[in-house]
Amino acid sequence: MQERPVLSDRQINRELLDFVLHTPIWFWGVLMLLGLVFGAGFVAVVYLIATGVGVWGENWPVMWAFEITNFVFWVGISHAGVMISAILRLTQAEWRRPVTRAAEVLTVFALATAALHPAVHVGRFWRVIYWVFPYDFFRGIWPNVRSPLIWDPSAIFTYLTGSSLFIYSVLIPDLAVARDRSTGWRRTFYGILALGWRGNPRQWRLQTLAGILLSGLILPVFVSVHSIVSFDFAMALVPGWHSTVFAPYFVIGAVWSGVAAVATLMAILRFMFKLHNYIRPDHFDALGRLLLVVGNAWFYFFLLDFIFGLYAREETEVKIWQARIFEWPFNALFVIFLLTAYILPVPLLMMRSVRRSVTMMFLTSVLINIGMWLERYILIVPALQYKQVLQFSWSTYQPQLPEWGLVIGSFGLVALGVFLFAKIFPIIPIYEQKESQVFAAEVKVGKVTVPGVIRE
Amino acid sequence: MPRNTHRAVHHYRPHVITVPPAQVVADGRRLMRPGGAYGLAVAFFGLLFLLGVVGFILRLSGGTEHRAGWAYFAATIAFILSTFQAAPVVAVAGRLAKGHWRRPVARALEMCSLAGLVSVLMVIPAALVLPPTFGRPSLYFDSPLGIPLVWNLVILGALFLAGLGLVFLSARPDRAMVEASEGDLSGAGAWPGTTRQWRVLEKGMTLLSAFYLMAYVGAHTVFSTDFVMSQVPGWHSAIFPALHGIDGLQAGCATAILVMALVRRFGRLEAYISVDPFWGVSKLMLALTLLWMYFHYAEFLTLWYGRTPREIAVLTLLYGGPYLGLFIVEFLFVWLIPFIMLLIFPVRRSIGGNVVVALSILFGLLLDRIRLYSAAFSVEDVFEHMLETVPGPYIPDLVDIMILAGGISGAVLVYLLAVRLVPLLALWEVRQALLLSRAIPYLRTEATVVAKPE
Amino acid sequence: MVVAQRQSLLGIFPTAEAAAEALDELGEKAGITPDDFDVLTSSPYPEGAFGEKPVAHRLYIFPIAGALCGFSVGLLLTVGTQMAYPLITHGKPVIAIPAMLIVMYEGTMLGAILFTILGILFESRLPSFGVGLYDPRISEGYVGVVVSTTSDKVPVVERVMRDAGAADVVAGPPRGS
Amino acid sequence: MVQQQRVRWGMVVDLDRCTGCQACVVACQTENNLPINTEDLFLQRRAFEWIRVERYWEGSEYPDLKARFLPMLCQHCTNAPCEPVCPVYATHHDTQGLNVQVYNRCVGTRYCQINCPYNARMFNFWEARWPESYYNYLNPDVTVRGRGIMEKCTFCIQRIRRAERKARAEGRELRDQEFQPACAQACPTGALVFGNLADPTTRAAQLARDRRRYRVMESLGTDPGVIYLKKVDPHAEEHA
Repeated sequence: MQERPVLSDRQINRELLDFVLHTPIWFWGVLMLLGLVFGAGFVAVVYLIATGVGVWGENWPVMWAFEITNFVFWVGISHAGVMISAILRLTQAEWRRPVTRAAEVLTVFALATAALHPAVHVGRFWRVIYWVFPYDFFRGIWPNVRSPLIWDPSAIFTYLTGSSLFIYSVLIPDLAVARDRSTGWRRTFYGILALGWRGNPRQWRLQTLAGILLSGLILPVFVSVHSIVSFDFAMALVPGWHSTVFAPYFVIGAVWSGVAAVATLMAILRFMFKLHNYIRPDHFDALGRLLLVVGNAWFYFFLLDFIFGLYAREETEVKIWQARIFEWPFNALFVIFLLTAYILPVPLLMMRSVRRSVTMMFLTSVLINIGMWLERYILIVPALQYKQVLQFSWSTYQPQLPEWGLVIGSFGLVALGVFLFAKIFPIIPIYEQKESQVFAAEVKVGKVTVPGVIRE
Repeated sequence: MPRNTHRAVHHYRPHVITVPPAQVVADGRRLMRPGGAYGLAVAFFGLLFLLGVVGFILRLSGGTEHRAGWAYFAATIAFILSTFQAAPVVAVAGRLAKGHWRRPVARALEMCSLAGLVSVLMVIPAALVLPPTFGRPSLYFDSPLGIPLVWNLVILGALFLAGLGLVFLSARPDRAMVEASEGDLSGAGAWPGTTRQWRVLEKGMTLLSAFYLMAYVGAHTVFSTDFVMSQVPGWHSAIFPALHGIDGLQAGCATAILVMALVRRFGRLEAYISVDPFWGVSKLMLALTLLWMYFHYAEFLTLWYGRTPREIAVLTLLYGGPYLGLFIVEFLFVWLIPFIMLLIFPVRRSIGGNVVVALSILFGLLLDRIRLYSAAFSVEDVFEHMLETVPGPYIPDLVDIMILAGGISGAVLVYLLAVRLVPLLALWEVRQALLLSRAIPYLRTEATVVAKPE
Repeated sequence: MVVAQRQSLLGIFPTAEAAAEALDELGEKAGITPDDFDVLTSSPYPEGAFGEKPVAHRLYIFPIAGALCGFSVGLLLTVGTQMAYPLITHGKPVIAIPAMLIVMYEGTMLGAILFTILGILFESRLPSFGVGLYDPRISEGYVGVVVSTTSDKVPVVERVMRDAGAADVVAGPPRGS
Repeated sequence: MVQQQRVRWGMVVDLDRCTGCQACVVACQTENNLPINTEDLFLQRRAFEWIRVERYWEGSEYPDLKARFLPMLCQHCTNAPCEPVCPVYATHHDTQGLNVQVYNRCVGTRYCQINCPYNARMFNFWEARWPESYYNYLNPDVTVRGRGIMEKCTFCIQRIRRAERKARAEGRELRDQEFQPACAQACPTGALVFGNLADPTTRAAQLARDRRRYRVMESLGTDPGVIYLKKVDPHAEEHA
């Protein structure tokens, strides 16, 4: 927190609202590109629903593959928002200020994309929505609340409404600023959304309280969502899956890949919108230190799952781990996974120079997310292929083109969502920047003045 | 002309230590020369410790084939590991996260790790009682080097040494200050206090803190797997070591609050330790109480949902069958009471409320350790594929109680003896806090400024 | 007894110190107590920075009420539906509490979050359309001081504000108190 | 939880009589309107076999090389792991001990197939197509399933219900061996015996008490409804 530029309110308003109020030329180019990528995914999904699940590479023993890997991956990324904004708001860490809203927006769009996957991958898409919805529809039968596949939608629905309302309630002051600065239809649009915000001490006091209280409420929901996603696997009797550590293992894996995704997003935002005054190397340094702690915690839980998977030396468990490590194609993927998820990033993050350079942090975080995608794939598919004691049937699984389309399309959808949100609303919280100017204070220690912060 | 003197009165301000530096050193010297109740306490716990040694000799004479007799011996080690050696993790976490509230209490909590001496000594006979690990699931996969005694000694020894390092590395400047203030300048030569030395001290403390955290996690993993999970056939739940560690951390927070309250009360350190450390540790305790429920529920639900005979047998042994009553009482004390009390905001920000919650958690943890280790040690044949018959509950006899009381009082004794060697207050950290945080007037209200040098 | 007409004035001050000074002056000269002035800022200030009344609110009731409602909905959705149409699966008891705890927990948390959001909007008196005295410059870093006094004191208040360095003073329409 | 019910449909498979001729497989496919298993479907590992004969080889080379056949079908387990995970109750346990598969409610999440340790469930990836002339061979009692639905052996529930209706119409109890599922009916050596295991007088219940009985993957605790009788092998060395 050393070099802290002193910015006037007017400069903060101008810089943070400039992309919202004026549309640069390259905006349409990027929109077209993201639309194209998302379109590929959309076509793949329409083709799937029209012809049936046969177009995918799934076969008899391997009933889940790419779509559930992608589902777990995006639910994992979506936990970045809560991890960063909730925990850092509760501990009042200074470096959370530019990071919180971007992380929460990533949460909402990653979660919405993830929620599409279980709906899309079912055999009869046109029935799944109102079959799973908790309403009788005069069928006389309610959904089976004992099934992990009902826990999933309930948890994701709670988490989606919770975090989107959280974003909106913290966005109101910035909407008031946008209302004051814009003209014409934009002014009425932001005016309605700002609900007549005036900024008196009562409203500000409740904003800070809202931040802390909602973080306290969203944190347990975040932990429950990903542990329920892990219960989809932990509840099944499939030997490679039925292990009790899956709940915390998936949650810490989600945090590991989620915080890395936030680092990637911060680097992209800094590059795209020239936010050098707001996203500074100190923020990447602090994010790197947090990543270091989370990375080691994740590796501990991975070792727990690995050692205690083989602990009982049951025939099928040993066979599955043998397949994961030694048999093609999983042995190559396992090596890449170990390299990209732990062996490369963690030593890199230990070096201060890497943590402070934005490009290195961008590359390390992309590396981590490649590793975490592979980790879920290696967790799901081999366990399904070799799950029989008497080997009734086993077969390898090759992903088909529509599955690749789905995966790439999901990246397009999330990027499109975050990009459009950044166009309509300020992506860096304006009042948090002003608050950091107000709350900044110096403490004279001998001759040097050490920057400090007022603690409420 | 009456100015508009309406001050915001009742708003909470973080506490700022306003004791002059000279008085800090005087208090440090007073803490190293305790009188009065100190002698009484040392005598009492010393007596109890001797009673424990007698109990140990009686148990040893009874031989080691009857494994169930040693359940309470292992439960005592687990209790010390989960309370005394977990309390420093709270201070260490505060140091790594650069929390401001930890400065006055860091030393008092890190000294709890010295109780590791007792657990290292006690683990030797306990590990010899364990059945051989060859031919049954264990952390060593039938490897010849896999002797529980060796690995437990290594990891518990590492934990104890890390604690020792933490305490005595940061004690050098304090002892130099105290001795300098008493005119005996010989010690001061070893610590001139150059800026380079301070930076090396800070770096060393951070590295030792990280090492202590990892050693703590490793100790819980190895100890709980060898002494509990590998003795129950058919139980291979991968979450159990982490569960054992999280129970320990929750109890560590409870011990931290108890130690802080006692040190504040008997050391008369009200000027240094205000409500802030209690509030900080209380928030951590609430989070860990929720995590306690989360880990236990994850294990229970996965085993309950699977419904294979192997899993149902394990569930009846641990939760349902012989120890159902004990589990209900334990659940009440270790989760229900703390959870409800900690939800109330005034309780979290008070000293009395937190002490009550801490006592309830410690009592609950004692029952938890007794339940786990009695269940694990009372399984006759550990070499079966799965638990055919669920053994009955193990009723402790007088010798067990003596061992339990003796072990715990031994740990307290080590803490009390260390009080004479090292001041309970980390003098240099408190002096650092004096420099870094100050109360300044902000427009019409006061505000506490906390400097962040790093 | 003629009803004293009350009127509110908005003073725009370039810096927070100037606003605090102005409020002190108003306290002495015009006898303005903390009950009848309000401060409009562009970012939160430490509580009591302008000597205003500490904010009294009952936000903590909303999550508790929400949690209770959510829990009961969750209970109905799980135990209620199974008791209505009992179907045996996996040899488990029809009302399998451990499995149903999750949906009840999610309902509780959803209720708590929704009620908290309602509480925040309600307590900060939002959707207050018809924005009162306001000036777009407040979001530029200026500090607005809204004072409501009886009509006869308006010139005194206006003079005090201008002396204390107000960039602009705007008087609102007179209204019956 | 399952109280002592009067009827528990089950099957006894005598491996000593089974020659692996797959007659049961063909009979089942015609009775229950299964789509035709083309070679392409087999290569995709998406074949439809509600009952399949798994073949194992024992011994090393020709003189003492023996083939072992194990007809594998849905075991209708009492603690069926596939039932609790279905989100829409498409599969649940009825009072007659049958694991019921409701095609209308199934949405095709395929979790039940993953959770079935016996791999006895088939998911129809493609729309079922038959040549034009074949349509009048389909069995009217059984629904033709569309794509995206999980299906499995139902112990020919249409025959059970038809026999029950006839018995009720004639006002008498259901007699043993009054009807048989398609596979039991087609088995040339009579290896498959179907009946009410809860009623000790039925032939299936008597066979189920035979000394050679065992159940596949008993350790999983699913309590299956299909009991296998071991193959009698005079010169197989009795390994412990």
